[in-house]
Amino acid sequence: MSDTTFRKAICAALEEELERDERVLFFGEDVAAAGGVFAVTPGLYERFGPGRVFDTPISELALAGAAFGSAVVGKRPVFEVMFGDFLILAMDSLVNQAAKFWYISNEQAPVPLTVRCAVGAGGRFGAIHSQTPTPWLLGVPGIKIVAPSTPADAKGLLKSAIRDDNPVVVLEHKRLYSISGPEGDGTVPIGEANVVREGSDITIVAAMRGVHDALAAAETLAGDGIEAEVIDLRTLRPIDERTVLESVAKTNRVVMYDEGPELGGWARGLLGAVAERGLEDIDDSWVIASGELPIPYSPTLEDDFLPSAERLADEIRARVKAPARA
Amino acid sequence: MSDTTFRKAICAALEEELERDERVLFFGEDVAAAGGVFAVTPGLYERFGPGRVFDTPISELALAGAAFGSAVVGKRPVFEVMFGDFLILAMDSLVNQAAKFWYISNEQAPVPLTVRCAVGAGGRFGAIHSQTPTPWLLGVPGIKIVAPSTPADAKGLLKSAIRDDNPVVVLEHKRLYSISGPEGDGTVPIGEANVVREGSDITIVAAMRGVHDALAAAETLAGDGIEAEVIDLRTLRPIDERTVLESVAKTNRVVMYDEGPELGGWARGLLGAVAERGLEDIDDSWVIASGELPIPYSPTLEDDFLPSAERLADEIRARVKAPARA
Amino acid sequence: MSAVETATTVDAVAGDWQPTADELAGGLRTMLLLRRFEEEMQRLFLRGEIHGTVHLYIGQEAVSAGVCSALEAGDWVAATYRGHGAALAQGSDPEALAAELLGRRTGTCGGRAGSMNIVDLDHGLVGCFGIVGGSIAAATGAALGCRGGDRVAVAFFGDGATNQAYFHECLNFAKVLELPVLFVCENNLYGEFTPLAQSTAGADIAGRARVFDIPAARVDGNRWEVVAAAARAAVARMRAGEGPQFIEALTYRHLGHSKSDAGRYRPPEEVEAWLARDPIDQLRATLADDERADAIDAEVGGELTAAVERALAAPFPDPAVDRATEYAP
Amino acid sequence: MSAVETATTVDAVAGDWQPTADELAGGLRTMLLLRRFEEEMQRLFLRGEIHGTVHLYIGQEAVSAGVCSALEAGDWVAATYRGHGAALAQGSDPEALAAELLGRRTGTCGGRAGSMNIVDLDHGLVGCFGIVGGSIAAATGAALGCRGGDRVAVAFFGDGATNQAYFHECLNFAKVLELPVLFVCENNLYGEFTPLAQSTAGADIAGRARVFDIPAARVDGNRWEVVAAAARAAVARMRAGEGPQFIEALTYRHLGHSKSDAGRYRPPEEVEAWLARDPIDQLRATLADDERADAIDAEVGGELTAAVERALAAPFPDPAVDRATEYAP
Ligand SMILES: Cc1ncc(C[n+]2csc(CCOP(=O)(O)OP(=O)(O)O)c2C)c(N)n1
Ligand SMILES: Cc1ncc(C[n+]2csc(CCOP(=O)(O)OP(=O)(O)O)c2C)c(N)n1
Ligand SMILES: [Mg+2]
Ligand SMILES: [Mg+2]
Repeated sequence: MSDTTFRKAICAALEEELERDERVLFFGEDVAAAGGVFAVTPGLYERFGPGRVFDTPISELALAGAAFGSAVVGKRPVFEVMFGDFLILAMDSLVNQAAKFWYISNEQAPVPLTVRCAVGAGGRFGAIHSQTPTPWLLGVPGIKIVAPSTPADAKGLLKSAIRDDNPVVVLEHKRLYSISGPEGDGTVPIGEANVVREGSDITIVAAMRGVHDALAAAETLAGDGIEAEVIDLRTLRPIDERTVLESVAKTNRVVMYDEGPELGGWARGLLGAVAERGLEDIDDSWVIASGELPIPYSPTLEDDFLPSAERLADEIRARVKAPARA
Repeated sequence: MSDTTFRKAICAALEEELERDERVLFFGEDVAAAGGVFAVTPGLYERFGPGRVFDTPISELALAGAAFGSAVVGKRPVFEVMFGDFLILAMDSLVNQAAKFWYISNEQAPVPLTVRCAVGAGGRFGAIHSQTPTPWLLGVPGIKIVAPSTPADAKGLLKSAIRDDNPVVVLEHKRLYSISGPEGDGTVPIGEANVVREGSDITIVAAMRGVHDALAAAETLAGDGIEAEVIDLRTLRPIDERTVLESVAKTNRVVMYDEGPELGGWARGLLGAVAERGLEDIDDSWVIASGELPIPYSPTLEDDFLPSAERLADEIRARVKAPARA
Repeated sequence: MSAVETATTVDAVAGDWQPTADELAGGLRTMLLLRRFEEEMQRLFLRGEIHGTVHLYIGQEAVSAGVCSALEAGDWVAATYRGHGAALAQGSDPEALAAELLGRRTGTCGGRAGSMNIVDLDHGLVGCFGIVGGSIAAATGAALGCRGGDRVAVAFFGDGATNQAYFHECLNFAKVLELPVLFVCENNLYGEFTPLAQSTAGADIAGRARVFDIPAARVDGNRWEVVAAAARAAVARMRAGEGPQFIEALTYRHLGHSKSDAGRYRPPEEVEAWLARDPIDQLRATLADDERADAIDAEVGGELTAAVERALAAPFPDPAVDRATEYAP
Repeated sequence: MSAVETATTVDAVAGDWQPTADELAGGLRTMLLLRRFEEEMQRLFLRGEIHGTVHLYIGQEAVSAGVCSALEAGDWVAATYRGHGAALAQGSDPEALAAELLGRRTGTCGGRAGSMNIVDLDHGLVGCFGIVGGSIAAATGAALGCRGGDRVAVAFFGDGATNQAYFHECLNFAKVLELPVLFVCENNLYGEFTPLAQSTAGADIAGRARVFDIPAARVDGNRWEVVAAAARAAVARMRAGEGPQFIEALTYRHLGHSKSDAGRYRPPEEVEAWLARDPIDQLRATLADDERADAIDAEVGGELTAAVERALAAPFPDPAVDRATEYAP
């Protein structure tokens, strides 16, 4: 398969699933006629028409509610919330309706609903257009959260999300839309992390853009004789603890690397899971995340606020060289 | 000071703060003329009048927005969201407005806003009237979350919340409203955990109703010769890691006990923090939380779903008797 | 103008449906089923058999009985925490419903949901929604699922819900997409303890729909045949592709908001005036066949007593056996 | 009816304010300040000096310039991500504003906020809000803070925002409490790339306020003196304790929605017709004193050039020195 971009891979996934299953709908603000503000979905409206692909009012709560209700009666809605920051307006329907329905209905019907949103900082969009909604949704049983780092995973995970019978939130990091890579040609299973680099000295766990930082740091560290194993989580709920535990059992050191915040983010909780299930394997473990602040606008502040490949490499170098725990 | 109930302690805190500072406002759905659906706030409307204490439409988002705007211009609003489950409708204003203002305004003004809500399961209220909103808010920099377990803390923390210059969410566990205890006569500092029972064999960390379970389990365990130290967190954001770390340094074992869920809750994240900062002190560590499901209605299901003092005692007994890690 | 006067000076109803005696009797049967069921549930609640809280529908029966009489199999209904009426009007099994409230394994949702969150897809009930306004979204979504076919969806909700985010966003959304959804506001003049006029600016609920160009009728919600006629007209327009419709049904709950509420915030004269307009009494009067009415009442009562007995005899769910999964497979 | 026709067949404005020549000149000065500032920012954006995105206000100046001319010190304004106009109309320092957009330490918010999130309390700006509809809540809250005094609050927001939860809940809330808040909808006929009629059922924005019993005027938002008169009348009613007021100001953004939008979804004739109704040209015509107008323009331009130069010379914040704290002490 030839290379494609992250945004094109997403569009291809939507196109293929709309084609494959006529129950699939796709809607959102300016996604149809205009093709999306991040230019991710051009052509779908022209191809599938307004009955399947349509623009909506600026009403995130109604979007989520309409998706929920249509899913319960048999559609497979996919809707876009332009920036992940706005997902918070839709949360009641996601959390109190979609996530609970399967269980409280006594499994009368599933809720096959997918939300896509652009997330993440580093684009100088300021505090209200740069957040990643993971912390708000991580503690919601019934929801799945996927977080791809490559075009192939973006495509494969979105396809899996659309075919999944549960509400799935698909996080698309803004600073990945333009990256290139193989397109991939199938689904990617939800809930399975990916060891993207093998190593024996430390495990770096990351997601989305963080995976690229982790790989860059691992390259640098290799020059210093430190071999880092890099795990791309790919799904944040449910979280693939097993792959992480297996890696830590081998490397005995782990750093969770996330865009942040630390308190309430996936990174600390995953470290807690490792402490619960793999305590005897850990010689050293920590979290690198952002500061506990809203995301700043000014380039100097935002760059300092976010964790970086450099900081990751530096901290690992300092700690792995230090004497290991007795 | 004489004994009072949890609900009366809350009302006393509101009354004293309304009396003390005329910038304080109190509003919510049926909190004024009717005195609140949990009968927590009778008499305040009669005493302070409709300019200070008033009923509102069923519009959680507007309530939070109105609190935010009034706080920025100098009021100290307190509003009630009847059940914590409904807070999710108000989250955009809390998260994208109130929590960010102090920082992004470059500290032009604080946002002294307080939200009170009834939380927690065990009352047979079903999946949408039993949640605790902690997971949704734990990862929001700028917000404080307090979670009292006694009448004195309920009063003292609510008074601190109202005097605090930041948005504070006050969680009131439904199954604590009727408990009795000393009233207390001052504020209780936000951000400080409380060692409510000393012990040397294991640390149990809990909050709200869980503290009562932890104390009950500790009593049982004392009969078996196991001395548990019990920490009442009292504040969930910011979280008092120091008190927990000091205790674990002494006991070398820790269990985080929470109504759940596990993934995304405070318990796992706090364990992660202990693994980061106190790894060498831990011989054993785990989390007891609820199942990863919506909260069931039927008494048999709900009782099984929630963690209990018995389960806590049983697990500790089984693990502490087991040979300690080499 | 008093609340009762308001309720009786409503809009003329679009639609000229004239029910037959059998249809009237059918309506009466449904309403009696709802009434007797709720009376049983109240007793069970007071006996401590039903847990948590319960919101009774007594007094409002004409609304869901009337509206659901206009629906067909395949249509969808979304209701509120005060939803037993809508469930039964849709044909949900009273025994299973009682068992659900009792927390039993044989309940509509296996005891998992409880009174406020009932779902019964087999009877077209998308769900009862504990969040005020949530039903509006669920029905809007169900209608999105029906677009292009000839099925329709109905949302029941209260007057207080018209101040919620869901109300506004979903009405606009439904009209923009011309979805076949009927919004039915059961205006019982109070949201919990707060009178309508104190929480609802303008107090013109039907007007809030009309400003979106959604046709809206304000009707006497205590007269089954009036509600049923309005619903038939609205449903016909939806099936003809005319998009969302709105009915504001003026009615009154005879009892408090929920279990613990004695309803002291309501003037006794007001309560009395509304009790005098009991929807069941009125439909009996229209039917003008006391013998038949009494027979229906006796039959419904007998069926219910038996159903409740069976529900009470059913086992509680066994958590070791109720193998719940977080996710659908 | 075309959009331009719509804009010119607006309601008669309540209030008979007749501006003096000096007042007209003052309005023109403000509008020119807004226009020239935005033109500078556009240049800086294209040069890569401003980061992220930027939403320009060019074409809509009469709205905030007109409304803010009716306010006094102590009154509050909440605006949107398209908020430079409101900030400047409130007297915010153009140099600091430019520095903020440039991400400099001397910015209105020290570079922390950026274009979409400006706050300037010293000039009565509660904030610019990046969430569509957020300004409505902030102003409603500020008005709650003003209750009982004689200060008022103003919310600016777009036509698209009238489909948001905030709009509906806050208008109702404000009317129920009779808060002194003026809701100003800048109806520029599009929300991003979507025309009003495709997203806004009924397309009657002022009607959405009237159904809450909030007095609403629909005015030509491209004529400063018309907006200013409507605002004066509304503010007077609020200061007299008459509760919330609403103005729908019909206007048009000359440029795309944000940085990357070339605005191709708008018919060229429509754009042309609106360019011909440029609010600055119109106010110049009313003032009928080209010499004075030119002098103002030159003065404003000179001031701005200097301000932007100083802003460009200012340092970026130094994260080691910008000692931010999560919480206010
Ligand atoms: C979002 C939300 N806020 C508050 C509540 C608590 N509550 C339950 S019922 C109710 C009153 C609703 O009034 P109305 O819509 O008129 O319906 P009614 O109960 O009269 O049938 C309230 C405030 C809730 N369930 N959901
Ligand atoms: C809650 C939310 N949804 C979506 C967006 C993205 N967005 C930014 S501006 C805009 C259009 C707003 O249109 P309108 O209210 O008419 O204001 P205008 O931009 O025309 O001034 C949208 C959809 C947002 N910022 N917030
Ligand atoms: Mg009501
Ligand atoms: Mg617009």
